Amino acid sequence: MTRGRIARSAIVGLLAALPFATADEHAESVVLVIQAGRVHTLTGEAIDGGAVIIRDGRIEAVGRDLSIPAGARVIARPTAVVTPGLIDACCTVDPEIPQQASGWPFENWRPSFWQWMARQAAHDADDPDHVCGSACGLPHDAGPLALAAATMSELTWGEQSSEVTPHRLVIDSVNLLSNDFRRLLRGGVTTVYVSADSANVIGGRGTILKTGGPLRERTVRRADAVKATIGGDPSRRGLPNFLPPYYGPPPTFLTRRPTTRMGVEWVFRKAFYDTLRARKGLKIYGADMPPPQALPVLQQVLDGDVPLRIQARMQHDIFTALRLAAEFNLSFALEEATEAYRCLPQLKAAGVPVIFGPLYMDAKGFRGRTDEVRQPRLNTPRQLADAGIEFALTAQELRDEEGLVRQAMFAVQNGLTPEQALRAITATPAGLLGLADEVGVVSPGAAADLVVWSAEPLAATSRPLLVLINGRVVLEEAN
Amino acid sequence: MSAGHTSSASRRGALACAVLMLGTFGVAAWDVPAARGQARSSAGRAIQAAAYVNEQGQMVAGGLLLIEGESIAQIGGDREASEAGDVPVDVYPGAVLSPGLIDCHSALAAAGDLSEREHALQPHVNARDAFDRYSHQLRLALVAGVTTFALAPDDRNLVGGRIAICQTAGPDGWPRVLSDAGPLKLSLSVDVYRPEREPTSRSGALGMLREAIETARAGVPQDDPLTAFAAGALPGFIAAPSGADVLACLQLGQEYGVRLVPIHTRDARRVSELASGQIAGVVVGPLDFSAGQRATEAAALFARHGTPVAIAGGLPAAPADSLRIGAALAARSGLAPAAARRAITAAAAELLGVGDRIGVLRAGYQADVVVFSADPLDLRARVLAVYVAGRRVFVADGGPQSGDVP
Amino acid sequence: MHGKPRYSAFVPAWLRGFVVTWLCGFVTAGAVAQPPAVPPERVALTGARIIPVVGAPIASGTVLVERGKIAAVGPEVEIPYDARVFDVSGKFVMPGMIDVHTARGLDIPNESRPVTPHLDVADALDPSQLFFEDCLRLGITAVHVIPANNTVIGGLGRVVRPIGLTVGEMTIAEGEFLKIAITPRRGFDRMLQMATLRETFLELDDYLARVAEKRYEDKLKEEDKQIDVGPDEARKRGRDLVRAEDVDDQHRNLLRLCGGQVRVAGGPGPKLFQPLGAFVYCGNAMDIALAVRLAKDHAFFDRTVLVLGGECHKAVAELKQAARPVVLPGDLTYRATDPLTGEVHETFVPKKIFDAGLLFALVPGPDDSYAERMLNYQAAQCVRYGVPRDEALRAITLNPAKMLGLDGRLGSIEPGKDAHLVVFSGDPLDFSSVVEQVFIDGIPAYDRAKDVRLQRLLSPGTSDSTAKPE
Amino acid sequence: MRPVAILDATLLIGDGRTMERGGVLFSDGKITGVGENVQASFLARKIVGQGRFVTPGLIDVGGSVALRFQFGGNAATANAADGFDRYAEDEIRAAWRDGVTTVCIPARTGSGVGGVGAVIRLLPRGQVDEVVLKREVALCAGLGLSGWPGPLSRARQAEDLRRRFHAAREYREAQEDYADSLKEYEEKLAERAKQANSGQGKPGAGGVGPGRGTAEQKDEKAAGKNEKKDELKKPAEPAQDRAAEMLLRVLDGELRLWVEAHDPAEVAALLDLAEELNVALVIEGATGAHLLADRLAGLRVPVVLTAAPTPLAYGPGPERYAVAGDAAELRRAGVQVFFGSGRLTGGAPPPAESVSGDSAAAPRLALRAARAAGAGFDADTALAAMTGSAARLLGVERQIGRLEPGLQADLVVWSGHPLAPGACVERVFIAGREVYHAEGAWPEGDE
Repeated sequence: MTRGRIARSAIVGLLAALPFATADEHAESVVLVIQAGRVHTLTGEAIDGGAVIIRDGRIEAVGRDLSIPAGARVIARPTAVVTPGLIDACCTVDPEIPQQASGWPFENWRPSFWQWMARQAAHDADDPDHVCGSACGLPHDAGPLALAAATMSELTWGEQSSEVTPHRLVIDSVNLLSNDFRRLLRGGVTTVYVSADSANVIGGRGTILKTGGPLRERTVRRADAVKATIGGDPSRRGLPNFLPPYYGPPPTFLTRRPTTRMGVEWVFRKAFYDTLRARKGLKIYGADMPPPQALPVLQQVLDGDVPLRIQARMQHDIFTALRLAAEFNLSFALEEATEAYRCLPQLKAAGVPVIFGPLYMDAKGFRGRTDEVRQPRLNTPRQLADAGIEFALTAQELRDEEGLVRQAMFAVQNGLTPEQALRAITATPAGLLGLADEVGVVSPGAAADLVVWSAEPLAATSRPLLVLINGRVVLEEAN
Repeated sequence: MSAGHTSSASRRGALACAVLMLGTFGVAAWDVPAARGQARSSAGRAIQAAAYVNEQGQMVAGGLLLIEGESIAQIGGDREASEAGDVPVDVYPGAVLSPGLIDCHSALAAAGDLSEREHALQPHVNARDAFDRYSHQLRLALVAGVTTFALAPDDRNLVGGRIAICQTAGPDGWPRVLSDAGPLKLSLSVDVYRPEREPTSRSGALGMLREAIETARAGVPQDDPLTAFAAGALPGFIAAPSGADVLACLQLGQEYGVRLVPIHTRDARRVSELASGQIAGVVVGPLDFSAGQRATEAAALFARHGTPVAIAGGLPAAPADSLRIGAALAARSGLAPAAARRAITAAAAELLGVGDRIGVLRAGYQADVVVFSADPLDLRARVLAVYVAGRRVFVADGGPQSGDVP
Repeated sequence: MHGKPRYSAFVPAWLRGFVVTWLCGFVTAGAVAQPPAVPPERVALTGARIIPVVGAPIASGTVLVERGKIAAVGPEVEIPYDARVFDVSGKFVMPGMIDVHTARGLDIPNESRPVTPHLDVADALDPSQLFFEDCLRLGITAVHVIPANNTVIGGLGRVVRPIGLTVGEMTIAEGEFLKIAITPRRGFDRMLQMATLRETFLELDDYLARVAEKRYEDKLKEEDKQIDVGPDEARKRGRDLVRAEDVDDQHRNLLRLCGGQVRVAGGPGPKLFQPLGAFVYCGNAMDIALAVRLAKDHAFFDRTVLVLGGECHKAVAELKQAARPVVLPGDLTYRATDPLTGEVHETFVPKKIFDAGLLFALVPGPDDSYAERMLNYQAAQCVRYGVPRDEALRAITLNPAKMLGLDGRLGSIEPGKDAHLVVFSGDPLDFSSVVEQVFIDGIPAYDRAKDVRLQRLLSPGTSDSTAKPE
Repeated sequence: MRPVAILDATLLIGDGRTMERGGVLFSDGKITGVGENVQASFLARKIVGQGRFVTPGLIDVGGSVALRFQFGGNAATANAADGFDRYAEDEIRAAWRDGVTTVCIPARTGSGVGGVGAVIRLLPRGQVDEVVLKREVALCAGLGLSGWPGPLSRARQAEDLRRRFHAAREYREAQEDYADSLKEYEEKLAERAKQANSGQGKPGAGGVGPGRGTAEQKDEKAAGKNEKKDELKKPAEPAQDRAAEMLLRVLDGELRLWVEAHDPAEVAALLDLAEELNVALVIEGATGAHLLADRLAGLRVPVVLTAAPTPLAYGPGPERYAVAGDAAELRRAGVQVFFGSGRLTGGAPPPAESVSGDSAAAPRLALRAARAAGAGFDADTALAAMTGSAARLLGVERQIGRLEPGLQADLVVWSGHPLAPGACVERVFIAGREVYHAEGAWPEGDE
């Protein structure tokens, strides 16, 4: 299991984190008590009529008949339900879209052709007036230019200059000022793991962020797992390289990508193979060499110091992932895993945790345009639970009413118990991120990331009344 | 041989320390025989006006300015023209003396492109080499009061090269390079990303920058702009239009101790407080009349939290008076008038590293003076005359009442 | 009834027959078992927790259906001996939900020409579309299919039930509404949109004047008289002579929109057609006033339903003044970014509209996927943000029925109404409840246990334990 | 509504005059008194204007505040008032912050005729009728502004405009011909009716008598038909062309022709056109128009100066003609000059709002005028060009534009002279209602 390794890297990460760490002048030495109708602790039974005592941003006590410390600020919501802040273990946050620096004055004021194409594509994709599939977004047979353009600027924000970029950090591409964080907060999500996107075979390192609170305290871990993608995405997002020269733009990085699953798998294998060669002091050579900066990171992945995530949707891709991992003795967590229900015994046997989601009957967006989502199942979470596989639910790019809570509700509608569903968006993802007992539970010593709901969190009619991160109220419903 | 060497011996001595610090000056090409013949003697002259802009950017009554050679000998208060002694006096009744305006990021007089796009890291490029001293744009800028501008590599490279500080006129009457040892130019703007070279994304850009800094630090210290930058000795002007870009600058500063000055910043709302005390300054603009409130108030917000602010003019695509337009817009959006005046003079000079030579009217500084008919912030004010390095290079119709006109 | 638009306007009868037969082939291959065409004589749902929408909920009762109509509802209903009894003890029964505004079910939602009042969605409806199957799954029993928002004047909609092999069989009511868009499609000009609308109606006047003139001349010719007056007078005299068949397809629906009565040279002529209403799409708040002005100018204000975009809540005062029914946007929360601070301000639209006392209907979420189309979830969201439960339920049942003029038939469980019933496993506003059975006109149209596609989606994995990754 | 009095302020009347230490009274949306010693009733809300300047609300002649503009269609019948978003509060507030209370929105277009411009009052959430001060100001067109995404020959555009006017004239001739022939036709009809009445029994008159033989009747009918056709043919009505009618209103002098052009060559082409057609022309944008100042003055063509739009193609844009002194130069030649903010958000390139997130661009009218003043334009004339003269140009001088009893109480209180560097808008009143109040403005009198 990867748990120990993850925990180790967590400590390292925590030390290296905090980009704006200065003197901790923001720490409030305040005692806060939240009284609610019910507290889902996730460590045991739910406590009816319980209270949570928070001191210095941490949970001091939770229970039914607690004595309230003198001078404490008491928030009493007798009908409300308290859960830990929700955790999305594979969230997509608005990437920082770089801006034209100088605007008009210089001759390069003009949005590039790429941007324009991508913007058109993006507009088409979210045009609410187009309600039929064929008019949405980029059709399957969209010109290579449109696809490449989409790849270039907006639909992907991963580094495209190489297929193997584990040395790049996702946090650099995350816009910490994005309003997306507020939308996540409104859905009760307090911790997110932002994964690299699927445009590279081996992409950058994800990051763990809190969604609220002072900017300088948002980063939990700057550089976390390396993300690999097995499947069609890396090749789909590129420009097929068999085009006659007059057909496409001038040669770009996009034209030298793998164009098949074989190629994707080859690039993955080659990267780790070269790492092993380099470790032995042998020269590395041949096509698709990983960039030299990637080798130390891949080395750490091989050593288990940096966790690995693999995104794979279809059964045979999951099998490929398992096979490759076995080949290099890697442990990893599986992302997305649409067809996980077809590989339950294998996943169980390999002890691979699954970060499943989003749950859909008809996929949409970029995902819908791939050919990898033909066989979804609505009750996969239930089956994962029945098979005893550790899994978390994720909403990825979905937000607000469709966000993480909705995913859990949808899972419950299709067979998961509410308890299991709640666990899959709190305690389990916390464990997978190496933050067990830090977030995702309401227990003494944990960070006071709490959501106070108007009713049971997985009831369609409930909403967050109050969200706390590190004991600080970051969202409060105006009365 | 440089333009600076044509001045007197004493001037040369006074400049010695600046020379040491700033490295070599211009090159032989600046020595123009035709101009040399017109070089004036070092005899002093005086300018008299009703008020002047002092070092704090405030307008102060009384403006008698004595020039000796290329430098200001005296500036001040309530003195009479007669006190100037036996020197010619240019009298501008009711006028205001301001330091020469400084555009701290421009493409003025650039011969061709200002970026080499083969690779995103071009630290060895120097914008000095793109300076076209015969460009007709220089005169347009000069008559609008711009005496100094930073010729900067454009925003299309992650590390674009070295900024050269140029003047629209010199002591010999010709435009010149004041210093080719300006800050390093970097960029986080969208223009950096190109399909045919690294980086194509922000994580790639910041990653490359980190690698470059780390590589420069790991190597043997040498006379290299990137090494100096990585060591924190040389400031970097970095195109950082959005708030998130400014955050990235703060992050890099925290990680490596590099001195980054965000430029073209258009959004200060959520970062101006964080930036307080963390950066040497920020360059806002260019601003034009169609700039939104968010862009125009950025200067005021940064200034409110104690960050020095300069305003860029965006010459030559922008109108020649865009520096003053930018300052006026910032002033209307809450920047204090004194700070707004400094933003296009002293603050710009300080951020460019030439704050000890130009930018304020102080004895010993180069005599770059613009005579305005009123407060330079007031767009109704006209430029009456411009002096660069003690030499009057422009005078408007109905200029001085006495003194000689070249 | 003359003047009723026929969906077959452009399709010859023989071809129509062919198309329908052809479609049937697909439908029978579909996943949901097609219901029998004839409903059972009597159906009784017993032991149900009934949400009648009109009147108080019944904790345990029976709904009796006779020949497709609800015959009785209540805690104590005598069940005839020949009734087919469905025991739905402990389950919730509510009226079928109504999707009041959608372009799903059409192949292409809009014609590319700007003014197409002569079109009728009936010509494009494809009974075999998965969309209709999903409707059953979601408990939606009536769908108002109408062209989408991208044409200036779209065409005639139609209310259909999601069962049936032909459009005729699906039809609940023929089109009573034209689609009009005040907001131009993206990239098109707003001023031009209004100019087009104005000119369309002016052109209708011109056209009718010419028809009247022609009619008068023809009449004289028939009587073998010579023309005795100039065109203006001829138009006045011909006004009353215009017959329904004189009005061509292009103008018929426009005339019906304006009330169906000929108006030429300032005077009223005969009333030729039943009037049509309009679903007017207003994407922005500024469009409300334009829509109201247009509708009043052309006498269809009383038959107007406003289809709102997210921003329209800003014009709530105007909406209140207009007091017309409104269809809310699928995205119930409106988010606006403050241009200065960059902060997002959120408004929950239904609450605001409810507070203004307007008749409103909810439509499915903005997205195409199954999960987004649950109308009961939309209603649950309304309850989440403070709309009373009854009102939220009405917004997906009775209110849309009222807008469509079908509240005598649909929208509640009351004796005499069409038997559109949905059986939920639990409270419909609880997300975990699922639709178990659907009855449309008494026909058991859907049974979750027999939903092949859903069952497949819920089937256990087909993972082959012998397959190994290596 | 409680009357309001602003006392002891410097009044800039709006026609170039200044009144030191004057007062303005207004109630019920109208100005009731202006003068050095106006008497405020004890009921009035008094605002002490010490050191403050009061101007009429500025008029952005040629702006785009809250205009939901896409590529204009080539539709003369479109109206800019339909494109004004009364609910675009952010943009409207940005305009107030700059002292602008009224905007003339031309129905701009890339090229060709865009529609009819309107004068809009920036009332907060006002009803349509209140907001639209004047629905038809001028027929608007653009020249040389398209070219993206598909390039169009700029040379063709002026010629196209010219042809449209000529086509409109032809249309009128056709209409007049029709009217003439219709009259003739009707007269003949009347004559025939008279004849028919007088000679009831005359054979061969074509009247229908009962009891004729069928064959005979047929023959006669046929003959009669032929006869009818020969003698009395209903004239064919030409198809109605509302766009041409709109153009005719320009030719008749009812509407001005308002053209946006940013290139001296195009301005020259327009002047030729105006001379040829004898229409009242307004040129908006007018980058480089100062090169043609004398011709403009000779033809009495007013000029609305707006910034050159972002260039639509690579290469030197019209901004190469932009000089700060153009206003002054035009004025010296005797041209009437006005100031507008132009296309604030820019029409042509794909929307950039997602990138910059800054849609609250402001008109900056006062600063634009100040800059012109710096280059030699008379400051008082500049103020009038944004208030009184502008109202006269737009034909709304009876409602707004000056501080004068009887006019609408649209006024702005500035912390300093509007053209001075640090001057800020402190209060804005529209129709007597205070719609904007800057934070930290000075304490009031006896409030």
